[in-house]
Order: sequence, then structure tokens, then C-alpha cells
Amino acid sequence: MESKVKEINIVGFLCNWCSYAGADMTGLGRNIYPSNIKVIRIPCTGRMDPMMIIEAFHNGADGVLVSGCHPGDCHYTEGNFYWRRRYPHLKSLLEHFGVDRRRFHASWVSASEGKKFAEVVKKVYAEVKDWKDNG
Amino acid sequence: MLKVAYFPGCSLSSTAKEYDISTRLVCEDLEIDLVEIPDWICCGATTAHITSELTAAALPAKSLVWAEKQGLNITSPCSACFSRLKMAHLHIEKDPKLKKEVEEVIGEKYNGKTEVMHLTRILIEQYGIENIKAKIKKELKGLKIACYYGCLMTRPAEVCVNDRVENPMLMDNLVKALGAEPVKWYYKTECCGAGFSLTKTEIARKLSGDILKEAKDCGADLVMVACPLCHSNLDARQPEIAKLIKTELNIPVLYFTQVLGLALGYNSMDLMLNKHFINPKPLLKAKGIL
Amino acid sequence: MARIGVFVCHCGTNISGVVDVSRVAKYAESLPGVKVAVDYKFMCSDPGQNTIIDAIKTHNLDRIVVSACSPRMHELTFRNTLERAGLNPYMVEMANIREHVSWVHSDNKELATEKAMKLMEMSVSKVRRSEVLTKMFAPIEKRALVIGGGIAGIQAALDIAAAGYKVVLVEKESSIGGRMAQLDKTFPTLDCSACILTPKMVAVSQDKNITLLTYAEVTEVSGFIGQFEVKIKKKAKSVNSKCIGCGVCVTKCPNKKSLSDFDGRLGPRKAIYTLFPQAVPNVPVIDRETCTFFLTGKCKICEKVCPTSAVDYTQQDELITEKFGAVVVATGFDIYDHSSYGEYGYGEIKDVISSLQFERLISSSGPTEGHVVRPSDQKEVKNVVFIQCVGSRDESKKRPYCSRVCCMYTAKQAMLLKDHYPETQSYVFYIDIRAAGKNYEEFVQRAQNDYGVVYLRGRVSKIYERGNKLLVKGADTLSGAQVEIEADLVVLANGLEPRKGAKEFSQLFHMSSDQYGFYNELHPKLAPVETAISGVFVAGCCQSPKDIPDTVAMASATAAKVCAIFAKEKMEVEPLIAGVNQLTCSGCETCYNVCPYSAIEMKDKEVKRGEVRHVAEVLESVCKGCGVCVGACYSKAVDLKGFSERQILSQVETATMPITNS
Amino acid sequence: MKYELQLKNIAEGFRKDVENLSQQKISNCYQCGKCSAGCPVAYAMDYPPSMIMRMVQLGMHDQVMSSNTSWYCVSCETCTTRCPREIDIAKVMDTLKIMAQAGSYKLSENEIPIFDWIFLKSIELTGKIYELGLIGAYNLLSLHPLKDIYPMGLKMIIKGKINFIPHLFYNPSELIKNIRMFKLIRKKDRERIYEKNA
Ligand SMILES: Cc1cc2nc3c(=O)[nH]c(=O)nc-3n(C[C@H](O)[C@H](O)[C@H](O)COP(=O)(O)OP(=O)(O)OC[C@H]3O[C@@H](n4cnc5c(N)ncnc54)[C@H](O)[C@@H]3O)c2cc1C
Ligand SMILES: Cc1cc2nc3c(=O)[nH]c(=O)nc-3n(C[C@H](O)[C@H](O)[C@H](O)COP(=O)(O)OP(=O)(O)OC[C@H]3O[C@@H](n4cnc5c(N)ncnc54)[C@H](O)[C@@H]3O)c2cc1C
Ligand code: SF4
Ligand code: SF4
Ligand code: SF4
Ligand code: SF4
Ligand code: SF4
Ligand code: SF4
Ligand code: SF4
Ligand code: SF4
Repeated sequence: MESKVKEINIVGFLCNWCSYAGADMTGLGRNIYPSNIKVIRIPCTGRMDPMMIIEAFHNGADGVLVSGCHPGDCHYTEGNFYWRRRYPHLKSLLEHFGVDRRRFHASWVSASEGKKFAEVVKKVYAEVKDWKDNG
Repeated sequence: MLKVAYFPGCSLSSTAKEYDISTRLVCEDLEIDLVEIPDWICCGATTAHITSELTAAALPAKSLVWAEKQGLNITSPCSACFSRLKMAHLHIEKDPKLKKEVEEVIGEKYNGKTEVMHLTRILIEQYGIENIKAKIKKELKGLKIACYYGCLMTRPAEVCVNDRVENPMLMDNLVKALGAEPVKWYYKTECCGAGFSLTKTEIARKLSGDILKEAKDCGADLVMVACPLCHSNLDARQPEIAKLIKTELNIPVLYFTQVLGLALGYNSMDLMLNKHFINPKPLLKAKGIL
Repeated sequence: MARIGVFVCHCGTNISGVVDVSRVAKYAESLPGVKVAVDYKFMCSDPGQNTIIDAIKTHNLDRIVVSACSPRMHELTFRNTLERAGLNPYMVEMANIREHVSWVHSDNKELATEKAMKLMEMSVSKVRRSEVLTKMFAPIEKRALVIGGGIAGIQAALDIAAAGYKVVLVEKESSIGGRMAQLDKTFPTLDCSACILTPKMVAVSQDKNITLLTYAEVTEVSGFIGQFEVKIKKKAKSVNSKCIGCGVCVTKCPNKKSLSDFDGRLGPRKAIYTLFPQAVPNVPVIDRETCTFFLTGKCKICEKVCPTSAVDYTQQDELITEKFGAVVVATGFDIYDHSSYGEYGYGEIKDVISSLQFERLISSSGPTEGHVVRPSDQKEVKNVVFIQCVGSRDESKKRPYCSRVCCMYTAKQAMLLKDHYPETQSYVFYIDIRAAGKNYEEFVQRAQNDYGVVYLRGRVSKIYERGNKLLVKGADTLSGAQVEIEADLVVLANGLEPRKGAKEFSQLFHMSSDQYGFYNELHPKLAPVETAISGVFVAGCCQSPKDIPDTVAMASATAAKVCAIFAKEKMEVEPLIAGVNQLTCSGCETCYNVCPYSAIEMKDKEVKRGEVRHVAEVLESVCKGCGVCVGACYSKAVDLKGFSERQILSQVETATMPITNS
Repeated sequence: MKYELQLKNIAEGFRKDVENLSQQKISNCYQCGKCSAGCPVAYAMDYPPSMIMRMVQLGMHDQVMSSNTSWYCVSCETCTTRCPREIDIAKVMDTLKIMAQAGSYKLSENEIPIFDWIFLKSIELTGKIYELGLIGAYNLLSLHPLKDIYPMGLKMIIKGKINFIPHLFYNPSELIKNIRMFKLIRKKDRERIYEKNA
């Protein structure tokens, strides 16, 4: 089991202003979560180029999480609206290409929601694991 | 020629026969073709909608469907029937589930193509004030009329098409066109207690009393109505009300079709003015109209 | 080939207590391009930073990775370190192995260490693709434009001028003063509005740094922070600068057909007029739409009586273009037009008046010289009903918001009425009392306790005109009673809404506004006077309903922001911005349309010799580096410095690779 | 104080039931009292309309259902037309009456339901309203045998305003159709209330 747990590889794209800061907050609060996630800092979820996600799966990532400010709270006023609009399309596109829906996630985590970030990672991990274990 | 499906309603075939007669008379005169809906059933009046939403929608729906099949709009002179037909139409349009149920119980489809219009709108708006003016035989000079709209033909705002819900002017404009003077008053749309005439009579008396008093205070010679329920409260109950509030009222209450009929030159018998509890003839004679 | 140094921090035991830092450093050494890797107790301390500087010198490093805490904590620190070592400050990346590793994976040291190694490796691959970025500077035109001459605009202009900068104040009416000039007295102190406003208006006219353009409007705006180019239309006043403000022309003008908007249309206004007696500038204007001469060619009385021959019928509108470094928008508010309330008479009952009309009635400079009389018959009043929340907190009128000042001004008006006419009785219908300000609750209490104003908790259902009285039918929900009041006058507490045309105005600047037309601030809490457009600030009621103290505070805040821009010689701009590769740009305008800051311009440009194409170009001083354009561009022609495609993809690639030797 | 607020009421589903059946968002009511201010019958009601809205919000079904308010509502729609929160209060009153008659909650007024029952029976059997039968039956059942017969009713008869013979369907097959329709409606209504209560 241990080796399998270790194998699970999740790439997280976190926006600098909310979710990355939220993840910092998780640390500050010492909330434990699975270490399988590797975080890449981006300025805003509006920066997300679908290529980056496709590339991640292509390179063998088991799961991808994109997390940003709550809609309406974007540091750049509306960047995350673009992401919110793109996400469902991208999700169904990926599904179409055979990427299981349990592998691709989006969430809204603010800079103060440290606990929530830990919960989100746990949930994503559980879903990816479910996919990996049960297909 | 204007042709429209006619829903007289229960009251017009009994307590308000004069409204029915004067309506048919006036429409004939103006060459408006009223096609009575065969075997129409009661709209459910003040009762169905407080008993079951489905009944309230299904009863009028039968008539709506008939009119739709004929490709006609539908009208009723009775404000209560108008309101029920209109509300049923609106509710069915808004609520797909209700629509399905209604179609099931009446066994027919309803596409919502019919427009429900109160008779005042058919005559005053569709037929047109100017066209009416052209037909006037006798100007109603010197008559001060309080136009009473009541609740059901104006409220809620959705049913009050092309008029102001808080200060409707449709009938006032008609009165002006007929040469009479519409009095400026603010009880036009106050409730007369309509549905409570039989069950909570004391409420109907109070509300109708307030309206009659206000009309009198504002200098009206007569009150003009477009609803049999309003009429029975303001006219038939007027003697009791006068006794109750210890005020001399004696203010005739006429249907708008009767007032229009007078201007078109019809006499008291034609318009069945004798049916009213408060006899309008002395007033009309004094003003030289009869 | 890159020469990279990796520095792994212990953070006391914060990191080293969980992560095997020496293993991380050892792994780093094995990575291509890494010339040196060390671990150290406190990287951010002075000796820690010196370690980096020394390593750069001895190993001739050109880029650095610090494996430590969050970049949000110390990225700037280490950028400065690089600068001190003579390197480009943007050649450092941080791997966050504290907040994202040691503090959250203390349950499994082995896995934590492996993750730390991975994060460090990702940073190494990113920094390998970092480019030298230069700090950017933009020039600043040190002149401010203030639009709107209400108390907000006046205050902003005075504060900026006091700092020694030039200001142009543009007001569309013939005088500054705004709504405050229409008020009689002001809560919560009840000082006379004119008494506190007039000195400020005069100060504006006398300030050498302020150019006052009244009867003028902004018609076009281009450019960006530091370099706005603005077209201003000065409407023809028909009175020139020779005017000494004697007022003879106004007295003698026979044409008083129009109603004075300033007086709430309760009194007449001449064709030549000053807005109010204390107007600044005190120069009348001719309303060409009503002036007899302009309509019929006859009259010219004002010209004849003017002692200085200041009347000039031939004046033309004038369009000027000026440059500004920053803009303050202070266009204020209108009150809600209550003619949509049928139950209150569709605005047609004469003795149902608006709150501003009441201010004019009770003002000694108003149309009745301060006598509160019924507009219908000029009779004095006894019973007065005030109705709050008219056009506010009303979803059915699409005005669900609270207008914030009307509870207060209603209490004020009821008190003033009692002061003037002790025999009057006021009734206030309210839903809630919102008096959240210094001395505000006390003020409303005073109205109730000392002035005997009767407060009834409920909305009025209908106003009936009965004889010469108004029958007001309301409720008091606290007692459950219906209330009927025979009133002589009803005063509505009209809500506040943006000026008519606010939406169109906002488009001049590409400012965003909310669904009601109030201008949006950049951040509701932490950037309340900034807008999404750098260099454009908002003050006063154009942003949301507020009272005078808040308006003035906000105006001064905008002034501080403007001065902060002007205080610099040049503007330093973060170079982490977008850039377009115009050779691959297809000119689709997607980026232009999505950029939240209007930082992209479409240009016809010679991209290759002899090939002119429609391409995008990033305005470097405007771009905030959000990257929305990058995500949107189908041609992959835009990229974001510091978060480039190559950098992020290399991180992705590294993240998904297994650790090579551990 | 007339009653004490039971905390368990707030948690129960009364508000939800009323909201579902009436399709009105009662939690939106902010107690401005405009409905009560304009209601022509409020003076006779146990609680004015706004207070009923509040009591529904708090789930006080016993007080709401045993009050006369909804039964005194004449459906004049004044409240609905003016409510600043766009609640159709008249429809809520209808709903309360429907719920009361469906028996899901305790019933208070007896007069109006009797009237309604006769009224609808009349429509079912004749397609129209048979006034004399209606007045007579109503007076008998509601135990006011002579109410309204004298003087107004008598005069009505003299004036020929009240029919002695009930209206009849011209076409007998319509009568059968009509009775069938009413049966179906009753079945559906039972389903509706059951569904909403479930
Ligand atoms: C009845 C009433 C009573 C009040 N009483 C009080 C009180 O007692 N105490 C208190 O603290 N507050 C009171 N207030 C609130 C107070 O009026 C406002 O807080 C204050 O006036 C807001 O000032 P402002 O400069 O933002 O807007 P405004 O006063 O509206 O000024 C805006 C100015 O911009 C000009 N303008 C608009 N558009 C343009 C354009 N496109 N180009 C050029 N110029 C333009 C306008 O002509 C105007 O001069 C009251 C409000 C009302 C309605
Ligand atoms: C429970 C609660 C919840 C709130 N929630 C919100 C909310 O959701 N949204 C919102 O907008 N607002 C909220 N507020 C209000 C918000 O907290 C205040 O508006 C804001 O914190 C005020 O900031 P301040 O800088 O004025 O004062 P403070 O935060 O009190 O800062 C004053 C500082 O000065 C220091 N200090 C004091 N005296 C001296 C001295 N003599 N010498 C040196 N230093 C000194 C203090 O140590 C302190 O650090 C909330 C307030 C409370 C109480
Ligand atoms: S650089 Fe960061 S991790 Fe290292 S000692 Fe300083 S605060 Fe701690
Ligand atoms: S225009 Fe002439 S008359 Fe008028 S105020 Fe100026 S100086 Fe006086
Ligand atoms: S010319 Fe115009 S402004 Fe001058 S006095 Fe005549 S009407 Fe008045
Ligand atoms: S400030 Fe008072 S009167 Fe104005 S909208 Fe808010 S609650 Fe209503
Ligand atoms: S989106 Fe890309 S291709 Fe289109 S204009 Fe912008 S940079 Fe050019
Ligand atoms: S990075 Fe953001 S601000 Fe800059 S040009 Fe692109 S979209 Fe506009
Ligand atoms: S009018 Fe509407 S919001 Fe006001 S108390 Fe009545 S139901 Fe509630
Ligand atoms: S509909 Fe009913 S509750 Fe509403 S105002 Fe009329 S009588 Fe009152």
C-alpha cells in the first residue's frame, strides 16, 4: 500500500493572492495533509493555459488541482471569472480524451482558509486514489 | 369588425342580468361581435383559488382552450371572472407542472395563445375612445361620476395592462369622452369586500361604506362600476350601509355599459336601470339625461 | 550554461526538524547546472544572506534557488540580496519547504524530505529558464484632474493643491458646490451647510494651483497613469471674464419661464442665472435653450444693462486637450425619482415632496425664503409625515441597497421643522434606523426625545389626497396597529443613486460600475478609493451613498494617493508583466477584450519589413501581470514575464518526474 | 405576551411547506409592514398580514393556523401589489387556507370552508353557481338560517336577481365530463399535498 500511496502524484496550481497564501496559512496552522501534492505558483487562475494541465496529465500526473480566489474576490478583479468559465469546458474536454473526472479538480480557497485548503487536498487525494485503486 | 369570445360568468346570468343585457346591447350598437362560449363553466370565483390551486387553474382553462381553438381573445365584463381567467393564464404560463396537471384534468392542450382582456379594455382601448365618441347620441353633460375599479381588474400590476395600477384612468377617460365629469378621488381601487358579501357581511358593509362615503364626499352624483360583485356590495347593500353609518347616501351605482348605453341613446328600460336598488332615474332626469 | 546556487534553510528547527535538509542539499548538487548547494540555519539573517553573496562571487553564480519559507515572506529579501551581489534581482526562485512541507507533513519525515527535494528541483528548473528583467519606469505628468465640484471634488482639489501640485477642477454646472450647496443645515451638528461650504468654495477659486473650469465636461480620455490625455468641452457661458458678478443682468432678465433645478423645481429661474447666491465663480450663464434672444432673436436686455459689457452672445463651445498624471472622479449622486411609486401619487401630488425639495423649502436662500409651506397652496403646515426608504431597500424598484444617509437627514429635517415651527408635529415612518456614525444614534434619539418626533415602525401603504389634506395610511408593526395620519405635507426620504449618465461617463475611463451605476472601487476594504484603472480614483457618492464626513475623508484619501504618485520622479513598475510576440500575434483582439485593466492596445504595426499588421501591444505601465491575456491567446503570442510558459511547463515536467537518486 | 416561541418550531418544516406550496420566498420578508398598512381587513384580523409572515418564518404553525387572518383575507391583492420584497402575500394567504382545508394543520374558521364547499359542489353539478341554493344551503349549514334573506335577499328575489331554477348544462355529456374533471382534480390535489408534506 505504502508504495502506492507514494506513487500518487498531484500537481497543484495555486494563485498567488488567495490559494497560495491560503496554503501558507495551512502551514501556519500546522494542518496536516497528504504530501502528494506539488504546488506551482501562478499569478492568477486567469493565467491558466489549458496546455499546462494537459501537459501535466501527459507527463503522468495522476491528479491536477487548480485553486484560486473566490469568484468576486480576484486580486485582478475578474481573472478568476475567466477560469470559472473555462473550467467546465476543460473538464468535459479532458473527460472526452479519457481523463477520469476524479483526476481533475478546481476549488476556491481564500488567503484565510488554511483549514479548507487541507480539506481540499485531502478530498482531491481521496478521489485520485479511488480512481487509481478502483479504476 | 371586432370579434371576441364572451365569458358572461354566473353573476351576469342572475344577480347582474342588467350588466349582461347592457353589455350585449352596447356591443351590438358598436358592432363588436361577442361570441358566447358554449357551456362555459364557472371561473371558480373567489372560492376555487383558496381551496385548490389546480381547481382555480382548471376551471378557467376550459374556456381559455375553447377561445384559443377559435383563435379569439377572451373577455368578461365581470372583474372576478376576468381576474380568474387572467390569473389562471398567468399561473399556467409560469408553472410547467401546473400546466401539465391542468391539461391532464381537462383532457386538452393549452398553448397560452389567448389574451384575456377585461371588457373595459376591449371597449375603451381596443375599440377606441375616438370611435365611441363618434357614436354618441347624447352627451352626459353635468354628470359627476366616480369611476370605481375595485381590486380585481387592476391588481396585481401584471393584470393592469397599459394603465396605472394605483390610479387607473381607463374608465375616467371614457367618462370624459361621454361628456360627463370624472371626479378626482382616491378610492378607485380600494376593496369593497367582494368575496365576503355572504360570509363576512359586516366586512363587506364597512369597506363598501368607506367607498360610498368617499365618493359622496368627493361630490360624485353616481358611481360607475365594471363588476357585478362591486355592484351588489355598493348598490344592493347601500340601504343597510346608510343605516349602519347613519348617513344619507342614496348614490346610484351604474355599470359602465349602462352609462355608455345612456350616451348611445338607450333608455332606462333598454338598460334595465330598474334593477338597481338605488333608483338612478331621478338623478338622470334631473340632469336631463333621461 | 546556467550557474545555479541552491541554499537550503533550516529555519532553526522549523524545517530541519522534519526535513532532512542536508539530503536536500546533496540532491541539489546532483542536478544539472547546480554549481553549489549548501544548507544553513537562518538564510534570511545577515550572515545567511552573506553566505549567498559570497557563493555568488566564489562560484560565479548567475542564478539562485532558496529552499526556505514562502516567497510571500522573503522573496523581496532575497531579490535585494542578489542586487547587492550585483546580480539581476529577478534571478532568484524560492522553494517553499516550510509552509508547504515541514509544517504540513510532519507526520512522515521521509515523504516530507522527498517532497522538499522535489519542490527544490522544480525551482531549479524554473530558475534555469528565468530571464534578466529590468525594472521599469514611466514618466509622470504632475497635474491632477478632478471631475465634479461637489464637496468631494472640492476637498480633493484643495488637498492636492496644498501639496503644491497643479489641479484642474471640472464642474458641469455653472458653479461648484454640488448637493451640499442645496442643503440647509447638516447633521449631526446642525451647522449651516453654506457656512462651512462657502469658505472652501472660495478657497478653490483663490488657489493658484487650481484651475476651475465650470460649465464644462470631459468628453474623451486616452492614455494611462502618468499620461492621461483628456478632452474637455467648455460650454459657452455667453458671459465673459469681464463680469464682476453684480447680478444686474439676472434681476433685469424678463424671462423666468424655467423652473430652477437647484431649488427642486419649486421656484422660477431666469434665462440668465447664477446657480445660487454664493456661487463660485459668481458669473452668470445664459441657458440658450430658454433665452428669448437665442430663441427669437429679440431681447438682449442683459447686454444693455451690463455695466462691463460682459455679455457675449457670440461665445462658442470650446474644446481643450490637456495632459494629467492622475484623475479623481467625484461626480456625486442624484436622488431617486419617486414618480414610480403609484401608491405615493406617481410624483403628481404637489404636497408630497422629495427630501431635497424640503431642504430648499427650509433654506433661507430657497424659493420660499425658508418658509415651509405647501407647494399646492402656499399654506403653512402643521402635521408633517416623513417616509423613509423611498427608492431604497426596495427590491420591487430594483433598489435593494440602503442609502445610508436618509435615516439621518430625516431626523435632521424633522428637528429643523420643529425649530422653525414649534407647533408642528412630525411623524416618521421607518423600517430600521441606521445611524451608525459618531454621535448619530444620539442625534436620532434627540429627535425622538427632545423634539417629540413620533417614530412609527412601518412602511406607508398609500397616500390619499382628500380635500386639501393628505391621508397617509401606514402601520406600526411594533404595536401591530394600522395608522392613519391626516397630513399637510409628506416628505419622502428619497434614496441616493448615481448621477444620470454615470454609466456612460464610466466608459470614458473604462471604469467598472455596479448594477446600479455606482463606480467600483478596486477592493472593498483595502483599496476603497482606487479603481481598477491605475491613476484613476473615486471619491464621494459616485462610489456609493455616503454622508459628508465620509465623503470628505474619502476625498482626502484620493488626494493622498494622487500625491503619492506625484511625489516620485518616475514611476517604478514591476516588470512581471505580459509581452506580445508580434510576429506570431494574429491580431484577433482576444487579449484586448479580456484584459481587466485595458492594458492592451491594438496597433497597426510593421512587424516585419514591409509587413504592416494589426497586432496587440502591452502598455507596460498599465499591465498588472495577471496573465489573463496569456491564458486567452489562441496563438500563444503573449507570455508573462516571471511566469512564462517555459518556466511553468518546466515546473510541471519536473513535478511529475520521479526523484532520480535518493 | 400571548405565547412563547417554541424553538423546535423554528427547526420544523412549516415555513418550507408554506414556501413550497405557495412558491413564495417568505424568508425574504423584512417586516416592513406595508402589507399590513394597506390591508383593508387587517382591523378584523387576529394578526395583520406582516405578523403572519413573521410567524411563518418562525414556524409558529399553531398560531398561524388557528388565527382568523387567512380566512379574513379578501384576496384584494393590495399587499401583493405593493410589497417591496416582491412577495405575493395574497397567494400565501390562499396557501394557508388550502393547507388548512387539506387537513395538514389544524383548522379554525368554519364559515368560509362551508361556503366554499357548497360553491364548488354547485359548479361541479351545474357548471355554474345556483344562488338561491347556495344562500339557502350556506345558511342552513353555517347555522344562520335567516341571514341575508331579509331584507336584501328578499328584495333580490323581487327584483328578479336571484334564480329559482338552477342553471343547467345545455349538453348532458358536459355534465358527465365536468364531474369527471372534479374527481381527477381531487385526486391530484391529494397527491400534491402529500408530496409537499413528505
Ligand atoms: C436631502 C439630503 C440631505 C442631506 N443632508 C446631509 C447632512 O445633513 N449631513 C451630511 O453629512 N450629509 C447629508 N447628505 C449627504 C450629502 O449630500 C452627500 O454626502 C454629499 O453631498 C456628497 O458629495 P459629492 O461631492 O460626493 O456629490 P455631489 O454633491 O453630488 O457633487 C457632485 C458634483 O459633480 C458634478 N458633476 C456630476 N457629473 C459631472 C460630470 N460628468 N462632469 C463634471 N461635473 C459633474 C455635479 O454637478 C456636482 O456638482 C444629504 C443628502 C440629501 C439627499
Ligand atoms: C469582532 C469584530 C469583527 C470585525 N469584523 C470586521 C469585518 O468583518 N469587516 C470589517 O471591515 N471590519 C471589521 N471589524 C472592524 C475592524 O476590526 C476595524 O475597522 C479595524 O480593525 C480598525 O483598525 P485600526 O487600525 O483603526 O485599529 P486597531 O486594529 O485597533 O489597531 C490599532 C493599533 O495600535 C496599537 N496601539 C494602540 N495604542 C498605541 C500606543 N499608544 N502606541 C503604539 N501603538 C498603539 C495597537 O496595539 C494596535 O496594533 C470588526 C471588529 C470587531 C471587533
Ligand atoms: S528564510 Fe524563511 S525559512 Fe529561512 S530562517 Fe528566514 S524565515 Fe525561516
Ligand atoms: S454679466 Fe454683467 S450684469 Fe451680469 S453679473 Fe456680470 S457684470 Fe453684472
Ligand atoms: S437676452 Fe436672454 S438672458 Fe438676456 S435678458 Fe433676454 S431673455 Fe434674459
Ligand atoms: S438610511 Fe435609513 S432611510 Fe435610508 S435607506 Fe437606509 S434604512 Fe432606509
Ligand atoms: S490574443 Fe494573442 S493573437 Fe490575439 S491579439 Fe492578443 S496576442 Fe494577438
Ligand atoms: S497580464 Fe493582465 S493586465 Fe497585463 S496585459 Fe495581460 S490581461 Fe492585461
Ligand atoms: S410588505 Fe412584504 S416585506 Fe413588507 S412586511 Fe409585508 S410581506 Fe413582509
Ligand atoms: S389580499 Fe388579503 S391580506 Fe392582502 S391586503 Fe387584501 S385582504 Fe389583506
